[in-house]
Amino acid sequence: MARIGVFICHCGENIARTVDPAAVVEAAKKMRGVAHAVDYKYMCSDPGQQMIKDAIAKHRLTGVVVAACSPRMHEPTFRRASAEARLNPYLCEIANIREHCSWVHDDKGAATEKAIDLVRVMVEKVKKDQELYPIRVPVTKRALVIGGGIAGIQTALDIANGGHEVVLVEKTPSIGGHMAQLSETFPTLDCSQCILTPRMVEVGQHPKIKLYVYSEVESVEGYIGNFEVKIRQKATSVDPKLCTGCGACQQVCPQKKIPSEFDVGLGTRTAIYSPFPQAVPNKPVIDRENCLRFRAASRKGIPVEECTVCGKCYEACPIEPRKAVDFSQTDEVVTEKVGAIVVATGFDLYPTEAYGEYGYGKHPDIISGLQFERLASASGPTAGEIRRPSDGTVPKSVVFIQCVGSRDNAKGIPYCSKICCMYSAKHTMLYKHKVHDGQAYVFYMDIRSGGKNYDEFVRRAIEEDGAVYLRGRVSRIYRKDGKLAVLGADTLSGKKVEIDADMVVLATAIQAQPHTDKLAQVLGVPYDQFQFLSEAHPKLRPVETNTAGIMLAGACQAPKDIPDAVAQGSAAASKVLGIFSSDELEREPIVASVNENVCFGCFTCETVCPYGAVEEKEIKDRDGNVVKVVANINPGVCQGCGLCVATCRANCIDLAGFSDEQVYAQIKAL
Amino acid sequence: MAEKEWTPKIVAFVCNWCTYAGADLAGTSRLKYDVNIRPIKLPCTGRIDPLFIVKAFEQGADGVLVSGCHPGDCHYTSGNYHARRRWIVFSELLRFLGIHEDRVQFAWVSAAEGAKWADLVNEVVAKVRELGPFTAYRELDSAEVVS
Amino acid sequence: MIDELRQKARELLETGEVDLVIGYGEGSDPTRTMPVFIRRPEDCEKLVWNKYCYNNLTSYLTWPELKTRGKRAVVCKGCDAKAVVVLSKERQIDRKNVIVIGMACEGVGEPLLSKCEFCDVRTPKNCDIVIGPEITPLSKEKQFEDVEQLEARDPADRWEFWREQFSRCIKCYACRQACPLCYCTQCIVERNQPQWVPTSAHPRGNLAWNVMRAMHLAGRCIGCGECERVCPSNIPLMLANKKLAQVVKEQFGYESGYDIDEPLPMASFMPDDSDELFK
Amino acid sequence: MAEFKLNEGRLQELITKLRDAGYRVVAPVEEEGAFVFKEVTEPGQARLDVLRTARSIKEWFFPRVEPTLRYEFDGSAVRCESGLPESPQKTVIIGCRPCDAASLPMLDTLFDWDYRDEYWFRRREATTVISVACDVPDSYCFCTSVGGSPEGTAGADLLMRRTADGGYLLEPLTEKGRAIIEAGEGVLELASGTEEVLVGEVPQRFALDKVKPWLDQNFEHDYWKEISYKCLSCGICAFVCPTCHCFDIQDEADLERGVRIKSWDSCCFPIFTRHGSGHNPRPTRDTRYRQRVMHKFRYYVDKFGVTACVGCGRCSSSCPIDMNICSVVAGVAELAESSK
Repeated sequence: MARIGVFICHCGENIARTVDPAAVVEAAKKMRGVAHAVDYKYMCSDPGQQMIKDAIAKHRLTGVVVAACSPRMHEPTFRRASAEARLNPYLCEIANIREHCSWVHDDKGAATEKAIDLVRVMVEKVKKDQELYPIRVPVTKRALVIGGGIAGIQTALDIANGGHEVVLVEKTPSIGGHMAQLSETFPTLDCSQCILTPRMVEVGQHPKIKLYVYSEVESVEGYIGNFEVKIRQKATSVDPKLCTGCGACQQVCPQKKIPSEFDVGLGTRTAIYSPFPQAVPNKPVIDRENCLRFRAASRKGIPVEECTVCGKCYEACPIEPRKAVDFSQTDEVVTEKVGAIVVATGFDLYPTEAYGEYGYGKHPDIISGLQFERLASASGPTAGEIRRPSDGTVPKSVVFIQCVGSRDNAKGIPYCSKICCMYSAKHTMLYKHKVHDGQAYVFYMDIRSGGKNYDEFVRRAIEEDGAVYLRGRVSRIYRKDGKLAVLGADTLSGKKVEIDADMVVLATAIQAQPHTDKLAQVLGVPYDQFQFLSEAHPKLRPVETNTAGIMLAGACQAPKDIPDAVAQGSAAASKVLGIFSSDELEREPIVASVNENVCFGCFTCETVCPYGAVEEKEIKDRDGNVVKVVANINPGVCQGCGLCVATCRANCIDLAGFSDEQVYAQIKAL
Repeated sequence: MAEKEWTPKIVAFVCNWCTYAGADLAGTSRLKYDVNIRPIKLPCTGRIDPLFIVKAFEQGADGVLVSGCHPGDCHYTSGNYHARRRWIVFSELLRFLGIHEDRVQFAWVSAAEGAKWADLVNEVVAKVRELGPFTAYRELDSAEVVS
Repeated sequence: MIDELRQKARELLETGEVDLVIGYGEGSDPTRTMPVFIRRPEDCEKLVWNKYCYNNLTSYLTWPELKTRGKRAVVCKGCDAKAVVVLSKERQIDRKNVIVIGMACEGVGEPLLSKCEFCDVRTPKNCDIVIGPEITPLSKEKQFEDVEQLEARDPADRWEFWREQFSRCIKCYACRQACPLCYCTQCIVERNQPQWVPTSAHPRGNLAWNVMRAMHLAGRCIGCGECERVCPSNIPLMLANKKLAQVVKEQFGYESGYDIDEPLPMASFMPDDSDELFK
Repeated sequence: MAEFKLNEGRLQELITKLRDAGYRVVAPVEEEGAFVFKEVTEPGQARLDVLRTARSIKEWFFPRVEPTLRYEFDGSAVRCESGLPESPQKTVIIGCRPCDAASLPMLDTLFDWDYRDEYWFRRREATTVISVACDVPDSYCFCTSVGGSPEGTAGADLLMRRTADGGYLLEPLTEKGRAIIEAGEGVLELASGTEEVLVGEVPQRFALDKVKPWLDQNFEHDYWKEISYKCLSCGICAFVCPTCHCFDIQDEADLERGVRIKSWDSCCFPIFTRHGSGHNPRPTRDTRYRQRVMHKFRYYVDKFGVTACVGCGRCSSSCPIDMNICSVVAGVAELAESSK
C-alpha cells in the first residue's frame, strides 16, 4: 500500500498569493495513498528539506510529491533530500504549481483547484514510480574543441595543461581567429599579436594537443563520456610532415591578386598561401579555387596529376627527394573518440554590403571596424599606417559609426553586439596616435562601457585624444569633392550635423558564424533565432548546453569581447576537467527497455532510434537454438526520448521514469 | 456528483525540453493565461502515443493540446519529426471519425516562447469553450449495449 | 490455371524445394474455399482456384504453428502478395524461405468485392512464380471515392455514423486475426497494465480499439480487406484503413505493399513534411 | 393441447397486440445486411422467414457486455451498487429457431449448477420464447445429429409451424405460451386440425454416440493438428454460438468510480488461458480448437449429461476460414468407426 507524502510550498508569497496551500493540503489528505500532507513557507530551505526527510522517516513514506516551483529549479534539491532520508530519489516527484499555476493565473479559487489537480496527477504518478539507480558509463578522457579562436585556444590549453588530450579542430589554415587580425586591444592597448602569438605557438607545440586545421566536424555520435567524432581534413595540397614553412612556394606563385581574407580584402595573397606570417601551423595550403593548375585541370576535366599547367610552387619547393607540394592530395575523414566537446566557433561580421544608407560597401573608404584593425595593424597591408584604401592618402578626418546593424530591428538584429563601443573608442585613439593632426568623430546611440577600466578608457578617448562623440544616427553618406559627406543628427544639441570625412568606419553588427545551425544539428544542441548556440540556463548554467558533455565557449553563444571569451573558455575547460575527474560517469537512468517475451523483432524501434541504441538479441532455447531475435536497448547509448516506446505497436518497450503505467495513472487522475 | 457550471477541461501533453520550459518561461515572465489546462510532461513529443489522447477523452477531457520542440530543434534531434508524421495521420483519423479539429491542437512551442504558450493556451481553451463539452464522447458508455 | 498451380506445387514438394504449400482447398459449400496446408505431393490435387478464394493466406506465414525448418510456398492473389512486401520489410519473414505463388486474378466474390474494382495487381507483383495470363491493371483513380463520400458529410454526421458502426462491434477480434499484418505475439488490447484499450465491447471500448487498429495499420495496410470481410457485424473497417492510406499517400507519397526497399512511412520522416497542422 | 392459427399477413397484427399487452417484442431484424435479434419498433421489421440470424438469442439473457457492479470511492470508503436487473422488462422473442430455443434449458443447468446466476434467470423468467419450426433448413443445419429437430420444442414456450397456405400454426407449450395466445386474441383463431404444416428435413450427419467415446480416448491425436492449423483464433464461433457461455470480468475504473464488467470470452483466443506468469497451457491453435470440441461434446456431457451443441451451424457458416464443426465432428465419428 502506497504511503505518499505531499509537501506544499508557499514560495513566500509567490505561490501562496494565488494558491491556497491549506486547501491543497486538505485535498491532498483525501487522496488515496496519501499518508501525510503539509505546507511550508519555503520547502527548498534547509528546514523545509528537513521536514521532508523527517516525514519520510516518521511516516515510512513510499513516495514524495513536492508541490512547488518548476522541477527545473529544485527537482535535484528535493530528490537529494529524499535520498538522504533513504528514499530512492526517483520516488520523489515535483508538481509545478508556481511557473505553471500561481504565476500565470489570477483567480485564487481556480488556481487552487488547478494546483490540487496537478498534485493529484503527481500523487498518481509517484504511486507507479520505480526505484531507479544511476547508470555508470566509462569516460574517454579526451576532449574535442571546435574552433581555434582565442576562446578555443584558451579551452584547449587549460584542458591540455590539466593533463588531458585535446583534439582541436579549426576550419581555416591557421588557428588564431579574429583576435589574430586585431591591432591593439582595449582597454590596455597592448598589441593583439604580441599576447596571442605565444598562446598559438603553445598550442602548436603542446604534446597533448592534436591540431586539425583546414578541417571541419562532419558527424558526432554517442553521448557524454563516449563521443565518436568524424572530422573532415580538407586537402591542403601540401604535406605538413615534409613542409618546413620556408615560403619559397608563395614567392613564385603567379596568382598574386587574390583578396586576402585575413586582411578583410584590403590586402592580397597568392593561391598557395599561409594566411599570415605568425600562422600556426605555418604551413601553406593551396586554394584550389584560385590555383592555375587546379583550374586548368577542372576546365579540361582531367585529373590534376595529368595537368602540366604552372606548377611553379612544386618546382620552387626545396624539399628533396619528395616535394612537400602534393597536388594529388585528397580530403580525409578521420575518427576521434572523445569524452567531452567544447564548441568555440566564434562570430562573423554582418557584411557592410547590407547597409544602403552607408553605400552598400561600394565606396572603398567606407570600411568596417575589422578592416580598420588591419589598417592600424603593423602586420597589415599598410604596415600600420592609416591610409585611405581608395588613394592611399592619410585621412585627416574619420567618422566612426556605432550600432551599424546592431539594435536595429529593421536589420533583424535587436541585440547589442557588445564590443563596438569599446573598439570604436580604441579606433579613435589608434587613429589619433598615428595621425596627430587628424580628427575622429563618433556617432553613437549610447555608450556601453561596463567592465574593468572600460569607461575610463572611453573617457580617455574623448578627453585626452579629443574624439568628438555625437549622440545620434547617421542618415546618409554621399561623395562630395573627393570627400565623404556624413549627414547625421546630434540629438543632444538637437542640430543636424554634416561632417566632411576622408574615411568612414562602420561598427558592423556581430552575427553567429554562418551554418552554426547545421553544426548545432550535428551536435544536437539547441540554438536561438540568430543561430547563437543556447546555454543550458541563462544564469546558472551559462557554459553547458542541454546536451550532456557539450559546452560552449566564446562568441558562438553570444557577442563577447576577448576577456569574456577567455573567461568562458576557461570555464568550459573546467567543466570538461570536472567530467574527466572520474573514471565513470553517472547517467540518469531514464532509459528504455524491451519486454523480450512480447517483442517479435520487427525492429521498427531500431529504424526510429536517433542514437542507434537498439541492438539485436538472440533468444535461444535450452539446446541453444535461436528461437527468435528481439530488440535490445543499450542503456549506455539510450538518451531516453521514448520515441521507440510510442512506435512499438505491441507496447513491448517502456521508458523508466515515463512508463506507460505512469502516464496512464496521470491521465486517469484528471 | 454535484453538477457545477461547465468549464472546459484541456489536457496538454508537452515535451520536457521546449514546451515545458516555454511554459516555465511564461511563468517567470508572469504572463497570464486561461486556467483550464492540465499539462503532463513527457521527454519528447516522440514519446506521446495517440492512445494518450484517446484515454484523455475517455477520461472526460474536452480538448487536448500536444506541443513540443520546433522541427529541427528536437533535443533528441528527430523525435518531433517522427511525431509530426504521427500527428498528421492521427488528426486526419480523428477528423474522419467526426471529432472536431479544434478538440485536438498540435503545436511547436520552444523554450524561448513563453508568450506563444500563453496565447496558445488561451486560443485552445477559447475554441473548446465555443464547441462546448465533449458530451458526444462521454456518452459512449457501457450502459448502451446492455439488453 | 489450376492444373498449372497443382503442377508447380507438386514440383516444389517433390524437389523438396519447399516442405509446405499453403493454398486454397474446396470449401464446405460451392461458394466457399478453405485454406489447406499441403505437405505431400499427392495432396496437391486438393488445391483449388476460383473466385471464392477470399482469404489472404499470407497471414499464416507468421504463425509459429506453421514455421518449418525448410521453405514454405504460399498461394497469393495480387493484393495478398503485397503483404509479403511489408512482412519482409518488418522482418517477420525471411523472403529467401518463402516461395510466393501469385495467381493472376480478375477479382473475387460475386458481386465482385469493391477492392477488386480498383485492382492494379491483377497480375501479381513481387512473386517468385506467377500463374495465369497477364491481366491489364485497373485504374485506382476512384479507389478513395467511398472515403470521400463519407468525408463530404458534416462532422456530427460522421461521428453518428461511426458511433453506430462501432456500437455493433462484438470484440471477436476476427479483424485482427485475419489481418496478415496483425502479427504481434501480444496485442496491445491484451496488455492490461495499463489497459489502454478497454476490453469490453461497449462503444467507448470499441472506438478505442478501432482507432488504435487503424493507427497501427497506417502506412502498412495493403488493402486486402480481410478485416472487413470477416467482420460478423459488417462494420466498414476498410473505410478507416483507406482513409489513412490516402493520407499517407498524399502527405508522404507512399503506398504500402509495392517497394521492398522504401522505408516505412511511419518509421521515417522528411524534414520538409507538412507543418500546416501545427500552431 | 389445442393449436391456434395465424393467417397469412396477420403477423404484424399479432406483434402489435403483443406490444399492446406490454411485451417488448424481439425478432430477427435486418441490420447492415445481417439479421440479428432486435427489439421490433415497426411490426414490419420482424422477419420470421430468416433461417439463421448472425448471432443467437443468448444475448437477450447473457449480454455481451454486462456491468455487474458499480462502485464509487468516498475517501477510504467504497459505495457499491449491484448491476443485477431488478425486474427485467417483460419480453417476447419471436422467430427464433428450435435449435436456439433448445440452447436455453441447456444453459439453465449450467447457470444453476454450483450457484444460481440471477443475471441469467431473471431475464429468463421475464422472457417468453416463440420458436418457428424450420421449413427450409440448409446445408449447415445439423440439429438432428445432436438430438434436436427442425420442429423441436425444447426451451420454447410456443412453437409456430409454417402452413402451406402461408400462415402459421401456433402450439402453446407453457403457461407463458398460453399467455401469448390470450394476448393474441382476435388475431388468432382455433386451428381446424386440417392445416398442412411445412417442416423441412435435416439429414443426420454423424452418429453422436460414436463421438464421445473416441474423444474420451483421444485427447492427444494428430487429427487435432490436421484440422485446426487454419483456425484464425478469432472469437466468432464462440460469440455467435447459442451455447458458448464463457465470460471475462474486468474492472474499468478511475480515481472516483468504477464498474465491473462481464464480457463474452472465447476459448479460441490465445490469451484465454494465458497465466499471469506468461505460461499458456493452450499455446497453440490445435490445443485451443480441441478444447472447443471437447467442451461441447465431452466435458459438458460428463458434467450435465447433454451435448453443448444444438446444431444451428452458425459457427460454420460465419467462420472466416470455413472451419465446419459438423464435418469436424463427423470426422471424429469416422475415426471412431475406422478405429474399431
